[in-house]
Order: sequence, then C-alpha cells, then structure tokens
Amino acid sequence: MSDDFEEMQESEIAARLEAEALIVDVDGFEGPLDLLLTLSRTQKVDLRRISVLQLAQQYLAFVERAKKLRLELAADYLVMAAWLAFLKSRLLLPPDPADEGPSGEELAAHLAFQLERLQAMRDAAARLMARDQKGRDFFPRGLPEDVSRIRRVRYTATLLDLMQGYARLRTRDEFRPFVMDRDAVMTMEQALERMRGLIGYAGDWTSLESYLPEGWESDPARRRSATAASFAAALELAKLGQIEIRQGETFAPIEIRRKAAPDG
Amino acid sequence: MAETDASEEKEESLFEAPPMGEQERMVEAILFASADPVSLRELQARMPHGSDPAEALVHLRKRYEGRGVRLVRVGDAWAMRTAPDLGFLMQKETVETRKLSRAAIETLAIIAYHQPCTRAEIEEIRGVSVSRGTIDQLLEMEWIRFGRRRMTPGRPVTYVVTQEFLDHFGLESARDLPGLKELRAAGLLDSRPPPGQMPGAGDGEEEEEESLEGQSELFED
Amino acid sequence: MAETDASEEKEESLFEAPPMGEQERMVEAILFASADPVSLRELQARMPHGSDPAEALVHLRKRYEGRGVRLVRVGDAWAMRTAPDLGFLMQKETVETRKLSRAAIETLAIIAYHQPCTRAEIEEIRGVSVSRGTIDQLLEMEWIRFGRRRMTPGRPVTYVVTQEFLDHFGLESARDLPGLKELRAAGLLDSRPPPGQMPGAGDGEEEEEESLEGQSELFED
Repeated sequence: MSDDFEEMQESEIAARLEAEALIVDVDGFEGPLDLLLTLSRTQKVDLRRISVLQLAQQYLAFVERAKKLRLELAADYLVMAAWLAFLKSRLLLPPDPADEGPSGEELAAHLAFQLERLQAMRDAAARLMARDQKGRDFFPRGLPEDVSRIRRVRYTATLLDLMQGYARLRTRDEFRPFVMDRDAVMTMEQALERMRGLIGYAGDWTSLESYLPEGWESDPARRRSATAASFAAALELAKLGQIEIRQGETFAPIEIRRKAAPDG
Repeated sequence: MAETDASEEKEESLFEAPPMGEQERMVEAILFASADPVSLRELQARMPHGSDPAEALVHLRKRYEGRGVRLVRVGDAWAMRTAPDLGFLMQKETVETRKLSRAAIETLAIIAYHQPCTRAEIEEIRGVSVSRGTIDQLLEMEWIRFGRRRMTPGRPVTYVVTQEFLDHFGLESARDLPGLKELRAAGLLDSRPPPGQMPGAGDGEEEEEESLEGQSELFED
Repeated sequence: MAETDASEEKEESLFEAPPMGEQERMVEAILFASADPVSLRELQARMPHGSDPAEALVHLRKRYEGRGVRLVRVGDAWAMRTAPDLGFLMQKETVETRKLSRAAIETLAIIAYHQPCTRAEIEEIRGVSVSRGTIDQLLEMEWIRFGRRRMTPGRPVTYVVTQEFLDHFGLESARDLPGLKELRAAGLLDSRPPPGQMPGAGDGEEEEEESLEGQSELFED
C-alpha cells in the first residue's frame, strides 16, 4: 500500500509538471478525451496497458491545478473530472455487492478503449492526409472536353395524378350522374327538387309544361325526359297531398296547383 | 547551399538529364494536366535541366498515333486532343422526365374514364376548350389513340386509351380505374361542393358544338 | 415509340460491336475528355451497342502502366490521373485546398472508417461535440454526403464518404482505406456501448440526443 502511495506521489509530481505545461493552452484541447489522451502519453505505455487509475489522478490533478490558477474550464472538463473521481473510488474501494452498476474495471476498460480508438482514428487521419492527393500530387485532365448534352424530354404521370385529376373534375360538378349521356336525362329527384321550390309561387292551375327547366324544352329527348320526370314528381307530390292535378281531356295539358293547406 | 540560381543551374546541368522515357512521361503528364496548350519553352522550364522536350514530344506523338487521343500542335504549343473520329462519343443523351401538365392529365383522365370520348365531350367535362397540343401530346406519347368515329352528325372522332397507357399505369383495363365512390373513399375527392354551376352549362348547344368540332377535325386530318 | 426503340435496339445489336482495339480507343477518348471519373454504366451508354467497356478498361489500364498518366479506379468509375511521382512538375496546376482543421480531418477519418456514421457516433469517438461548420465544410468539399437514415429511434442521418473523396485520396474504394483491416481486427471499429454512465458526448443520453439531432435535421432539410 505504501509502495503504491509512493508511486502515486511520484506520478503525481510528474503529472503536475505535465499539467503545468498543459494548462497554458487548455484551449488547445478538443475536449476532455483529447486531454486524457495527451496525459496518457506521460505513461509511455501501450494504450492497452494504460493505468486508468493513474490517468484519472493525472486528470484530477490537472483540474485542481487549473482551479488554483483560476482558469475557467469548460463544463465538460468538470463533468469528466467528477466522473473520473467516481471511477477512482470504484477502482480503489472493494466492490459493493448491493450495487448493480458496472464495475470500476468495466468502466476503466471502456475508457481505455475510447482512448485507444481516438488515437487510432488520429493515426488513420494522419495516414489519410499523407496519401497522394488530387490537385497536389496527381492531377486530373486540365482541359476536359465538353460533353454536349442532347436533351430528350419524357413526360410522365402516375395513376394517382390521373385519379386526382379526374377527382378534381368530378368534384367540380359532383352532382352529375356518372354516365356520359346524363345531359338528356332528368331524374325524378331532380324534378321533385325543382317543383318543390316552385310550387309555392304558383297559386292557380299551371301547366306542368311550364315547370320544365330552361333549356329542356326544345330538344326532344331532353323534353321527354324532363316531362316524364316532372310528371312523376307531380304524382309524388299529389300523393303527399301537397298539390292537386287535373287534366281536362285526353292529351290535354296537365295542370297542377298547390293544395290549399287544410290543416297546419 | 547559398549559391546563386545561375551556378545552381550550371551545377545541375552537370547531372545527367532523365532518360528519354522519363522525359516522355513528364511531357505526357504536363500536357495532360495543363488547361492550355504548353509551349516547348514552358516544357523546358518545367522539366529537369538538360531535358529535351522536343525529342520527347516526337516519341510521345508517335506513341499516341492511332490512339483515342492525339498529340496536336497548336501554334507553337502542344496539347492533347480527342481523336476527331471519336467526336461522336462526346455527346450524352439525357432523358429528362417531366410531369405531364394538368390539362393533359385531366384530358387523359376523361378519356380513360369515358372512352370512347370525343373532344367536345372532353371540353364539356373540363369546362374549357382542349388545345390541339394537349391531344397531340397524348397521341404522341401513345397513351391515347383514335377510336371509332361517333355515329352522330359530323361523325366526330373519338379517343380511347392504348395498351401503352394501361401498361404505364399498371392497369388490366380502363374499367379497373376506381370509380367516384372509391375515389371518395380513398380521400381523393374533395367532399366540399363546388361553388355555382348548374348542370348542363351550355347544354342545348353542346350537340351542335360537337358536330362542328368533329367536322373540323374531319377536314383537318 | 417505345416499340420502335426496342426494335431499333435489337437491330443495332445485330451489328457487331466495334473491335476491342476500337473500344479501347473509345474508352481512352472518353476518359481523357473528362476531369471527373466516368462510371462503367456511362461508358456503356456512350459507346456503341454491344461494347464491353470493362474489358477495354483492362487493356487500357495495362497500356498506361508506368506512363505519365494512369488509369485509376474510383469506386465504380474510372479516371485518368497523372502519375503521383510527377507531381513536382505540376506546381502550376496545384490547387490550394482549404486548410482543414484538426477537427475536420478527424471527423472525416471517423466517417470514412466507420461509415455510415451518425453525428452522435462521431461525437462519441471524439468525446466532444461536432460543430455544424465541420460537417458543412466536409459536405461542401463533397468529401462526405448523407447516407441512409439509421433505423434507430429518431432515424438519425448518417454520413458516408463520396466518390470525390476516393478520387482525392487516390482510393479505389473505401475498403482500401489505409490500415482498415488492422483497425477492424483490433476491434477499434466496433461500436461498443459504454457500460452505464460515461461523461461527455458518449453518455447515457446519447440515444435521445441522437434522436433529437436526427429529428431536427429532418425538418431543416
């Protein structure tokens, strides 16, 4: 134990010296992991065999020192310091059987892995940048020739476009029946609708013909359809007791009028 | 090595110039990478002392004879150029895909849903006249074709969709197109009723219009 | 239209493809004319039907071995580049690349070796947050691009290196990155989740942070 302590003291001195040099440009570090990696170099061992405990102490000493010099350390450096203090206690104290968290060794191993990986990426970056580079060591064609582009346009549409286009149109005149020849056909519902609105204005007997909508009188097909629909509608309204119907003789004009309301 | 340029030059020229093969490589690389033709003088300046770019050029020119690129002289400078007989390779056909216009999509939809369908019918449904160009475009794309003439006055041409159309839209037949109810169920139909417009705007004249239309097309074709 | 095209194609393929020597010339001309790598597919598209650019490339590569310019492979594309040993002749052509920061170089290396790689992973490895500017710079240089979103909560974006990156560093593919095999064998490219809470960017909140990151980028784009 005392040996350890002595060793610790020694390394602490070394770390302190190191830290002093480091502190001058704490801004030069890219975060706590970078600082840890730099500190780890003082151990002069393979990163796989690094003493994380020692490293933690070095880091904490560094932070202490920075505090004494009243240097402002970024929050993440302090977070790392707190964590390393925690790690240190885990490494030094016998494991608490009640604690289910990762062991100090596991945490230390992961930190060592992180450092090794960061170092490996730095080495890889250096090797990458040391490669022959385009525009520096080798060169592309200086006088590339234009490739003339012949442009051909191909139009396309999806089924959805098609259906939406159709839907757009149909929404505009949604009330129309679906069939193409609908224009020559008037349904009884349409006639009924129309007649219901108009009947109130007709006090006396009026020819059914006058109920035909505008534009339906001239074309024979439409006239037929409108007449039939209106007639059926008139029958319907008569059945409901809303109008009366009469016809003077066969083929005479059919006349209707609003039934005087007998009751409320 | 605090010597002047001149003495350095002299000293270096004492060293042997690179072998001709090397010099050829150098000329090749310089000409390849240079954006402009390079003069003999510039080659000389860039190559090691004692080099003979003129001779290297002779070798290089021979080497590229009959190849896909050639060494050509441009004034008093040199450059590499594509062999003239391969100029046709310097073209690239790009196919640009564009969305069909709204007018074309609507026209196409009407034909698909109502085929065989005359132009007057399309116009009647769309409520605006259909430009000749739209129909032509669809014909050219081979998405529609002429159907039978309608046996009505003027015998107007009708349009129907093609097999190509069915293939493009992944349909077995035009009858597989979803109906209005399905469109509505699929949320493709806006349930808001549109403002205004009673049925049969321009009703009575329709038939006549169609005939005229048909007639004119009859003569145009 | 399409039908005639197809029959035309068929007809043309009945003609014999140009002799291999000719095909080699064609590939040579196309590659010489382009500053950027040309994909095998594009070569095929620009050469006469029935051509086999892959074979022509084999011949051409051999032909340029040891010359001042070389045929190099860049991903699934090919390009002509000057021989690296002659770089000293090219001071005139040298392009000053923007000096990359240490953070940018490290970030680039991490993406190259770990791709596809999320920002959270970069931060985990470097132990420090990655500034937007660093990623932007690499994107702007076209050395990295967006890869597929990671199928983890938040669907974070990933980064991968580009063809331009391979071209710039003279790599045939990302598999040829220096030391890649050794790093993999050493387990240094594995993603090892930290046991419990670790401080820094790679702590327990990582997952959530990553989600937010991915999310915000989703909306920014």
